[in-house]
Amino acid sequence: MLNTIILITFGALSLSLVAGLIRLMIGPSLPDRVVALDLIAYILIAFIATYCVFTDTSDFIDAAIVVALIAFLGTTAFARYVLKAGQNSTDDKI
Amino acid sequence: MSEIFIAILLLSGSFFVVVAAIGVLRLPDLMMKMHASTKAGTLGAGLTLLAVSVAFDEISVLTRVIATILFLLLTAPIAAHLIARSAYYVGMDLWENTIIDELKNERAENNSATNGVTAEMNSKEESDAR
Amino acid sequence: MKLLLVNALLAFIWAAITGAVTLGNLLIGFLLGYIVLLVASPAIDDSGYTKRLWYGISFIFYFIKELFISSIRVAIDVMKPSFKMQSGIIGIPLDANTDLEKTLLANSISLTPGTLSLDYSKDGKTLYIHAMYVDNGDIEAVRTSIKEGMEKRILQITRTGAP
Amino acid sequence: MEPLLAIVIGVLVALSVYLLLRKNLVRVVIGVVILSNAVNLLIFTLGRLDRGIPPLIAAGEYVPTEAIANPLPQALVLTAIVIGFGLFAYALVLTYRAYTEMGTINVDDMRVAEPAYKGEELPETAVTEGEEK
Amino acid sequence: MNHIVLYPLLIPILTASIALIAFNNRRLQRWIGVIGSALLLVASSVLLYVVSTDGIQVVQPGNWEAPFGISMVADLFSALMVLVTGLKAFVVSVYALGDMDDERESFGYHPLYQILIFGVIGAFLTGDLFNLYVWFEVMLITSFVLLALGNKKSQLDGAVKYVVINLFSSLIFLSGVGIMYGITGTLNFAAMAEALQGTENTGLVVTASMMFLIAFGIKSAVFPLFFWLPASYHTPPITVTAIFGALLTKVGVYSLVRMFSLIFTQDIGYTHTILLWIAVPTMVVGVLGAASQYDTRKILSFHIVSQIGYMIMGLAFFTKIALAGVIYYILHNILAKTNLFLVAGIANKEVGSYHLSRLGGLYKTNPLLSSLFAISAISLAGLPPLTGFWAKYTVIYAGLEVQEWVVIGFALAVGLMTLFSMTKIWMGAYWSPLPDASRLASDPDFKPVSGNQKAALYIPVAIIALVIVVLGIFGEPFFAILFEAAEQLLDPSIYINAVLNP
Amino acid sequence: MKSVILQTATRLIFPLLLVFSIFMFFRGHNEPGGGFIGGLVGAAAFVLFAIAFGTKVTRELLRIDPRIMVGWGLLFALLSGFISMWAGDAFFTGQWVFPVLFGNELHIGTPLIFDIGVYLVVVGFTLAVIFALEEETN
Amino acid sequence: MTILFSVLLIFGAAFIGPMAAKYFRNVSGWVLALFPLTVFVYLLSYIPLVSGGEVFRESYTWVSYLGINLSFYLDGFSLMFALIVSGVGTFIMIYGGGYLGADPKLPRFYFSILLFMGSMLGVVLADNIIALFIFWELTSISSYLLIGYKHEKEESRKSALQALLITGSGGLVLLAGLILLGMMAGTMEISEMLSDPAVLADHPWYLGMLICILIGAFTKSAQFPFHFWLPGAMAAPTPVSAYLHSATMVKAGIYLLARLSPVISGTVEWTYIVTITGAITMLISAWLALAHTDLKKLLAYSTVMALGTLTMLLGMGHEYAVKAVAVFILGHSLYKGALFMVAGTIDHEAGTRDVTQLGGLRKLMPFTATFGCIAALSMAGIAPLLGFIGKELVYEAALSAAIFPMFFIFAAVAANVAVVATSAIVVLKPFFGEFKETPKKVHEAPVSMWIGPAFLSVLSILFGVLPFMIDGTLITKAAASIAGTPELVVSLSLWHGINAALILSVLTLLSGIGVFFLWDNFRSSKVMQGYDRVLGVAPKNGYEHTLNGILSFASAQTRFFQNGYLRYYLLTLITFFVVLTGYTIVAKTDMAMMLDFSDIMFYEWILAGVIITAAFAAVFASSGLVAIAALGVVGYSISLVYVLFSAPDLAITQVLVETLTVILVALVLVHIPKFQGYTAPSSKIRDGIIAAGAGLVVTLVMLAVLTLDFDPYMSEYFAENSYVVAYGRNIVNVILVDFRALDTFGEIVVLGVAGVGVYGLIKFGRKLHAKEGTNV
Ligand code: NA
Ligand code: NA
Repeated sequence: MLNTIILITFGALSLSLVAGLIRLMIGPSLPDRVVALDLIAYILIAFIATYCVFTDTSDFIDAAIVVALIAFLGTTAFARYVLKAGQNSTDDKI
Repeated sequence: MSEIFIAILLLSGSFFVVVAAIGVLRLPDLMMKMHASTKAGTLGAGLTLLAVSVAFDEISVLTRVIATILFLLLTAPIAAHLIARSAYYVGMDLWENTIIDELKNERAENNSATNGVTAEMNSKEESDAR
Repeated sequence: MKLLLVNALLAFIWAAITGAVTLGNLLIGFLLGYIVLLVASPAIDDSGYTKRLWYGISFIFYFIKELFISSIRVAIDVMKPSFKMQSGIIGIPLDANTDLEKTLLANSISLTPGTLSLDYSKDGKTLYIHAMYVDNGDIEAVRTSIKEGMEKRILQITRTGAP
Repeated sequence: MEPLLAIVIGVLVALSVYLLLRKNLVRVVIGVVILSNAVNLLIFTLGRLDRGIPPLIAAGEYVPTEAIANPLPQALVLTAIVIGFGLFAYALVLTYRAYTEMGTINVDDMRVAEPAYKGEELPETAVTEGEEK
Repeated sequence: MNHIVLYPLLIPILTASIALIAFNNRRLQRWIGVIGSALLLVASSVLLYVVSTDGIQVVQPGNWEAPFGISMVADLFSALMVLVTGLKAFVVSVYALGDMDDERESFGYHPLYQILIFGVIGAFLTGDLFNLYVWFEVMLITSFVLLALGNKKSQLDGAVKYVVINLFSSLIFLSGVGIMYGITGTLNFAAMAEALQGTENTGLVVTASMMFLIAFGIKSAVFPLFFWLPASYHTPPITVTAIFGALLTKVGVYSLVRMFSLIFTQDIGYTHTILLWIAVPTMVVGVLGAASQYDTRKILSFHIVSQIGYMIMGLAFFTKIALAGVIYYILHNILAKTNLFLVAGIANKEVGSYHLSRLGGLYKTNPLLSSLFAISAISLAGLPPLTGFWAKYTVIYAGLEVQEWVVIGFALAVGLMTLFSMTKIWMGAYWSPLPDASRLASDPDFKPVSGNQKAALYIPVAIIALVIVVLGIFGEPFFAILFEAAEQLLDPSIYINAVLNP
Repeated sequence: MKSVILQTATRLIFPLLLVFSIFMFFRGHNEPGGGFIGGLVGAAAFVLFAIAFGTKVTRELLRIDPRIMVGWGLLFALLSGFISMWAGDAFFTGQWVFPVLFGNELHIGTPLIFDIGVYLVVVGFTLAVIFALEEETN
Repeated sequence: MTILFSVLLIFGAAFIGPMAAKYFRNVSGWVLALFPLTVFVYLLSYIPLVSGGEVFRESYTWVSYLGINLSFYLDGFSLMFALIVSGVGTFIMIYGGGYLGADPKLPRFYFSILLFMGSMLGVVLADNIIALFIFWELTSISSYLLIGYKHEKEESRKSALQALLITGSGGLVLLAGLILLGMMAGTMEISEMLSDPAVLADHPWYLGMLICILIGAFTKSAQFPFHFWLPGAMAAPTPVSAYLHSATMVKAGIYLLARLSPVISGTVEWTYIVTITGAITMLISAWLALAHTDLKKLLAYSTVMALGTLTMLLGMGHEYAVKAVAVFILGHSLYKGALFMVAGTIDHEAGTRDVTQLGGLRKLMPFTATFGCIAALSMAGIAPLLGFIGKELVYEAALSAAIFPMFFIFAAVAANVAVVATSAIVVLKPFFGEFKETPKKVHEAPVSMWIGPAFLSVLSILFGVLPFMIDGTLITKAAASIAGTPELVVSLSLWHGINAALILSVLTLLSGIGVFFLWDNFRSSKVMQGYDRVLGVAPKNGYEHTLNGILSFASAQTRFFQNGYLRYYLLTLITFFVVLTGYTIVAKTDMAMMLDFSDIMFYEWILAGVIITAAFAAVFASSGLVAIAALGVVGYSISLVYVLFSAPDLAITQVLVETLTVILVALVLVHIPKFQGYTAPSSKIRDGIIAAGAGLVVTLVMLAVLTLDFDPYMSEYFAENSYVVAYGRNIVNVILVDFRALDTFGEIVVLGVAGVGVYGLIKFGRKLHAKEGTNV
């Protein structure tokens, strides 16, 4: 029974991943894509967690912790980019 | 017994993740996508993590799961805040049903200096050479 | 003194994540925490930080419930074929005044039903949020629900707990 | 899973090669990153794959009590990831610096070290840049 | 415990680490660098001595037996390469005292230099394929940094091409490593060679060997993979060019020789024929490139390519004498090429240019420099009785022995063109009068070389010139080592036994 | 990026990341983690701090030039090898001591010193790069 | 004292020479002449022994592994040559000291000429053919320095280069020829080849070897069509020409042919090629001389004529021919050395060498004139000088030629007619007739400049009148060596009775005098001008065109390959990779592929799809940031792959690195604008095809490798020892910090350097711009 549930979970997570990917690809704006990336980080955590249950191995949980801690740094960087690029846009660049 | 718990946690967790994903895919503007992603995403990930702690029933796993959830709760809103704030200031289009914008003065101030990027952020077809 | 508390807290976190709450491990954690503080102490705002962290943590659990509610509402809306809600960006005048209070508030708002913190006003007295559901166009209702719901709770917790 | 990954890797290689052939140096660098990922996967895959048995020795045991995944490729890939990251960081900043100095990220326009011969101009008269006193 | 194999490796990295910590003290860094290089020279000499008297030396860092740990192996070929690296490292580090500017020093020139040497020596000594990859990367990143250090436009332009192409190359290398591991289950050269001895899957191994051919071919700048070299080598300060130009490509050649003598010997008729096909255009295109240049650094850079062709040619012949010739060629080329770059650097300091149209008069004003150039140039051009002649003689002899007439015909013609380009520099910079002599007088930045700087610049060049002359005239003991080295290369069982059955 | 929210949160997350980094570092020998992962998490802590507060403050916090940190890291890693040499073993041969602390037998050996070197280099590298780029941006 | 020492003595002198120039100033030439003189005298002491039939061999191991010894061989022929080299060399030192006395470059002259002399001595004395070759090449190098002595002048530099390239190219071919010879003969020692001649003519390599050696010899000895470099080399100062082009360098080719002729001659190929080349050279160049008025050019072409004669004789190879060679070599060295010195003296004193500008100098420089005339008489082949005997022998040889005797007789006579005229021109024009004003006021030259001509011309008379002085000793043994028949005896005399040769000589003399008187008109005639253009100038132009052609080809091909476009560099590289690896796998393997997709979970398919799709998104993204966001997805997905296949450490590392990558790119892209401009669609298709090829190759190789059984014995060892010996439960980490710590060490070095490098890239630029006051 649990195995089926887990497979359903995997299916749901995979679909979510695809949805996130679609958003990432169609954008249209950069922040839209960043949100998609952020979402994918959550999916990743959920996926890893489910996989721990699936394989009865808890060693992957650390990977989930790292994603939780680190992924937002990437988002922060993007946010900064969005802002900085805005501020710099009056520089006379090519 | 615990299997049922695990099943419920997994199903509900993946449900919220799916919700977040659909939200990101379907909702009309950036702000609203972020509502979906941040809340449902955090919740979904958190629930599946809890499933792990139930499945293993070890203190070391439990503490790590809790730590992960704490980290998520700490970081998710900040990420959302930063993205929303940045996108807003460079002129992100809001949904047509947005009935009020009390921050628009500051945004306009900021915007006068960021025309170029505004266009870039909103353009549907940004392209440079490949 | 406050740093000592922080140090103890770090030792506890160490024990928690290593998964072995033994005396030895706590001592190692304390030692490590001390080293971390040595490095990090200039980073830590020395104003009642430690106690508030405790409140913060307990506060987070409160929000898990809120998180559920908000997520379910989003879930329902997301499934609907078309979107009928109205949204808006609304300024909330603040009673909260310390950085911690404000941040707690902002983050809580971001994690709860249909609201997302955007920015503070320049004087730091107003928090602008994006609200997904401005039901019936009633902006004041949103404002009130935040002030009465979220902010009040936070201030209750932080200020009651403060020395 | 190995054959599927072989195909994925092939596609990644193809895509990265395509990027390497672009004019935009940023894209070229991204191509290097993708290629680097593909090669890491290649090593990992050719070390043969196993699901759910990380190469860890359980507490209290001296040797793994059950089958474990092949640890060596993991160590190799880890080293390769790190090295690749260091090289990537350098290449990226080089791209940036090349842009600020030469005013372009179009590799076709980067002709300082190898100036184009203009018409019939003899190479003898093309005094090179970069001489030091 | 026999540590001698590791000393040449540990000395430069220890030097570099200390220099890194002394980041803010340029003077200290300088002397740390020179002392480190001097120690390296001593250690590498001792290593060659030990290897030539006691046979192949193997050390297993971490004390994990081969093939499980990484083997560090010094056979004669490696030890010779290490020694010439040590010599070169020392000489160039002295030269740098007179050439390197304060600014570059303060951005880490000295530790970087030591790390580059560290990487090169690691590549020569390792007996493990993945470890070789690591050494290549150490060299690569260090060369990136040294190449661009200074941020001149031309440097950056050159560096872009250098970096991208070399990154591509190391990724092919890494894929090859993965594939070889996938085939043999090991990374140790000796174990791999042993595993492949009875393999039925020759075709797949040959396919993998092509990846190494390309990866190392790019590093050693063979046709049609050499473009990065002339695109970049003329851009950094001459000390850096000298380190690169003479040494780095040779690591590629070293690796080709190692792989295609120890591991990829299943289908010599195929692999070594391809090597030969690559060798000829490499020689020709390189030398023609040199003939078309007027900047001394570019001339010399193209020559690197051309000369690599000779080495690959020797490898392709794959006889004992040919391999002895290849080793000789590599060693000779490192010395002669280093010196020519260093001399070009002095010429630039003396008359302010690298370009033949702005150089001149050095024969009249600077007989010492002229002789030093002449020695190196004659050697490079393969004229007797200096090292270049013996190198060329040996590979040509080998080629005639295996009756590769056409190839030898090309090799000879290329020899003539090499001579031509050397005379071009000689005539342009030494014989022809200095054009526009007033330019220097009116240039406020121009400072004639004098005093300590003069010593720092000339002594290293003189040392190498002396080595070239002495090796050329008294070659017998040297050839004894070369032939033994070639014997070791031709009989992989010597290497395999030394590593796997110590 | 001046955001009060980010800065306040960073004050919280920064020590957490540091603790987590040390945690990942120490357990690396027995469970996923190690010098590289630990170092990257540690560096991430400083990166976050630099993003929130700027590099000037962060450099002061770090107190040591990242490049010099790299030098120390290399030296530490080398030291582990030299200890083996002094002990008469091949370079990098693990040398172990087994002190008993509160009833636990600890394994302390040169590979740990080596891993400290890895940790320092990783932090030094990441920060050298990020700080320099950050300063370029501001 | 040994032979080696005599060679080393001269080389040693080369290094002393420059010092001597400074120390002894005006008499330095005299002092340095003592070195060759010593050698000369020493070699003289061998004459009795060599005449008695002895040969001397001296050998020192040089590079035994290559069969190369520093060995010397002294028999009649090499002794004769060595005596010429050292004897003429003695006078050249004296003459050079006088001629260049005031020149600041005199020290370099001494160095180069003595280096040359030592090398030449080495060539003629060497026994080992590779040792010989080494000395041979040294003559090329030193003559390059000598010809380019007046290097400030572009013409000198060009001539020097021309000489070097011609002789150098020949030298390279020669090297191949000598190696082949050594392989065929089984020895590198000439003496061994001579004493135990292997039959080489039937060897399949014979013709190739022969042609290689002949090209070497012909280029060195200025045989047609390589003859043009020698007159060009007259840009050298006269002492150099006097030495190199009379007695020494150009004769090296002759020496080599003669030396090896017992070993390699005697075949039809040899006879035809060598004889005809020599005859053509002889004939053409003898008449080319008459197109010039420059004394040195006149002498130069007559030298080429002499070289052609010698070559022709060597090709014939019969008894008369070898005798003629021996005598002619000696005779020519004596008179040509003297005449070059005389020509130099005239130039030195009068400031011009143009015979039409000179006249009546005999009174002003009586010694020079006298010795010049004697030498010219010998050159013209007038009795009783040695030149006469030589010419008689040439005619005798031509008369008994095995092939085309009439042609050779005609050629010899016709060439000698021109030589007679040339001899007359070079002395009669300057010394006789009306006195003409010259750029400089003429005085008799100092003794240093006429003592050489004096000795050499006197010897021409002496040997002519008293041929027994040489014939029983040197000439006989020399000729015997060339013929390879020790029993050969040469007996020379002025008078052989009235025979065909004598009649031809008289005919030659008369015709030659006739040509001399017609010369002024004849020289400027269209026929002569055209002749010079076709046979004198055209080969030189041919050389120049070839050189320029090669250079423009070089330039074009370099522009083609090294075109400065990174994209094309990469395109070439990748195409090469695809073709080579692709071809190999198709041609060399049975294309067995592992294609079992059965065990794949559905989410793994999806994950693979996500990776590919995200990668496509990264590739075709509209901006760098979008690409990097997509790249982030690729990275995260790959980390999931690592999770799925049991690699937690990898997964964590991948996530960390991916995130830092994103941060770095964001930090950098802030500064970089969007990039305008598009690649043409056609090249996109091309790139796409190549890219697909690369991907396909990698996949095919992987699938092939996956068919093999994998032996995980390494990993088993790690698993067994990880905790027990290395006290770690995380095997991957133990590999990293213990089993393969060296890799990890290298890895952190890479990181450290990258950190230092990035810092330098950013900050160095800052400093630079701050200094220049510019902004980025
Ligand atoms: Na070279
Ligand atoms: Na010039």
